[in-house]
Amino acid sequence: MKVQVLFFGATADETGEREIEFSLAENTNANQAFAEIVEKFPRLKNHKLLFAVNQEYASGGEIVKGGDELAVFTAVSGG
Amino acid sequence: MKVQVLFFGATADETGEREIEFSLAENTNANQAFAEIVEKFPRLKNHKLLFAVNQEYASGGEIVKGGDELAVFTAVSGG
Amino acid sequence: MDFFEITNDPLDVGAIARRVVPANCGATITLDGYVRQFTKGRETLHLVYEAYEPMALKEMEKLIAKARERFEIENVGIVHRLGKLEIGETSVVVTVAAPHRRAAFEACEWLIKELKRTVPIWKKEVYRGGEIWIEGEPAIKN
Amino acid sequence: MDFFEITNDPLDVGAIARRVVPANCGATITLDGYVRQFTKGRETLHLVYEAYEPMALKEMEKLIAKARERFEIENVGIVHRLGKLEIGETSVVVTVAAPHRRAAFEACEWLIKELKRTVPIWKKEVYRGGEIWIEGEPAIKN
Repeated sequence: MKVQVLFFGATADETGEREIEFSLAENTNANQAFAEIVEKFPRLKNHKLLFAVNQEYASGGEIVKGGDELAVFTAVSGG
Repeated sequence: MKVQVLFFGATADETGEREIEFSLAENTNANQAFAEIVEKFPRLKNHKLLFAVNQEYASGGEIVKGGDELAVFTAVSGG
Repeated sequence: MDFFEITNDPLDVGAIARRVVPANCGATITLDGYVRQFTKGRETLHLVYEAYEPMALKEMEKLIAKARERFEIENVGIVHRLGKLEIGETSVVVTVAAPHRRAAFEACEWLIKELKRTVPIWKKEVYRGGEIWIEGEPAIKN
Repeated sequence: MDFFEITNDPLDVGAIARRVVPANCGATITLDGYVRQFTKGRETLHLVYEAYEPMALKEMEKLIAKARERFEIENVGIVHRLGKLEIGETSVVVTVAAPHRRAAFEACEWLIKELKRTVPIWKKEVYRGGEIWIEGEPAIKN
């Protein structure tokens, strides 16, 4: 199945991407999905990362579904 | 000796005055001076009053001098 | 860069707050106090503010000096308007810039509390059917 | 009457704060966050803000709902600017009106603290000789 993965700020710079399509096995949970994404872009390991699934912070156990919107970013620094 | 006495807001309404000249004996302290002013304008007794001598809150024991600027007003309500 | 003023003119809150911005601060906390329409169910028509102006300015200056002793703040501005104010019009602005926002929040809250207690300014409330000079808590010791 | 917005346009702090004024309140507390020139001795040239916009708006909405549970407040407004900001330009405005000013101060301070912790917006600092995406404290549990 395919999901969208978004990167912002530092993670966009490290991956050279802002949005990609990414293939995952069915019944992958968020922790596994993000581990695979980080494996594909190892420079992300330079950062403490936060993850979101469908625009909500991920707790890790969520089952990812085809078409979901995932996001990988560093600790926020707005304000 | 003569002093100026200022009234504001409610105390101006009660006395019908905003500024008067007032006669005091030499060596009168602030407590005595304000007691005399209140005696002259008994409607001031309807209010909890604050007193100032020369634009500073009076503690009561200050010796008033000729030409001093006294003020009688109610608890402040700005803001 | 501190300032404390009394004016009869309308107050531009945003412009007043901008006057305290220094290079080493990242945030300004501003209190905008205005004429409320309803107080405990009673409808205000308008307010009239009056001050003992020279003493009020001295008291504001003292407040700012005390705030600087108590809080790590960079700049403070206080402006109070006098005269007739309609509903929603700004009567007072207290604005504080500090390197750390905690201090700015604390100082701003302390300043407005003390201003309402010590600065000789009074408001007359004009409501439907009457008017009254509002008397604060007589917290100043004579 | 609450609002939460993200924009690329300059922010008019006074106008934003005025949008939260209700009839039963007498004061609004506003935080104006802007680009500071010096941080720990380093000179910033400008900042660039970027957001995960739809999620940022959802998180702002959640923050306001939580603030309403915690504090007795009437109206809240949050506006964050994106893009390139010069020194002194406002990046964020948080404004709160409440019947009692204590609650407005508390809610405003809580909202900016939580916004900086949870709303997915990032700033890149461009300084003399380099640039870096600022990373906050990773306080959100994954």
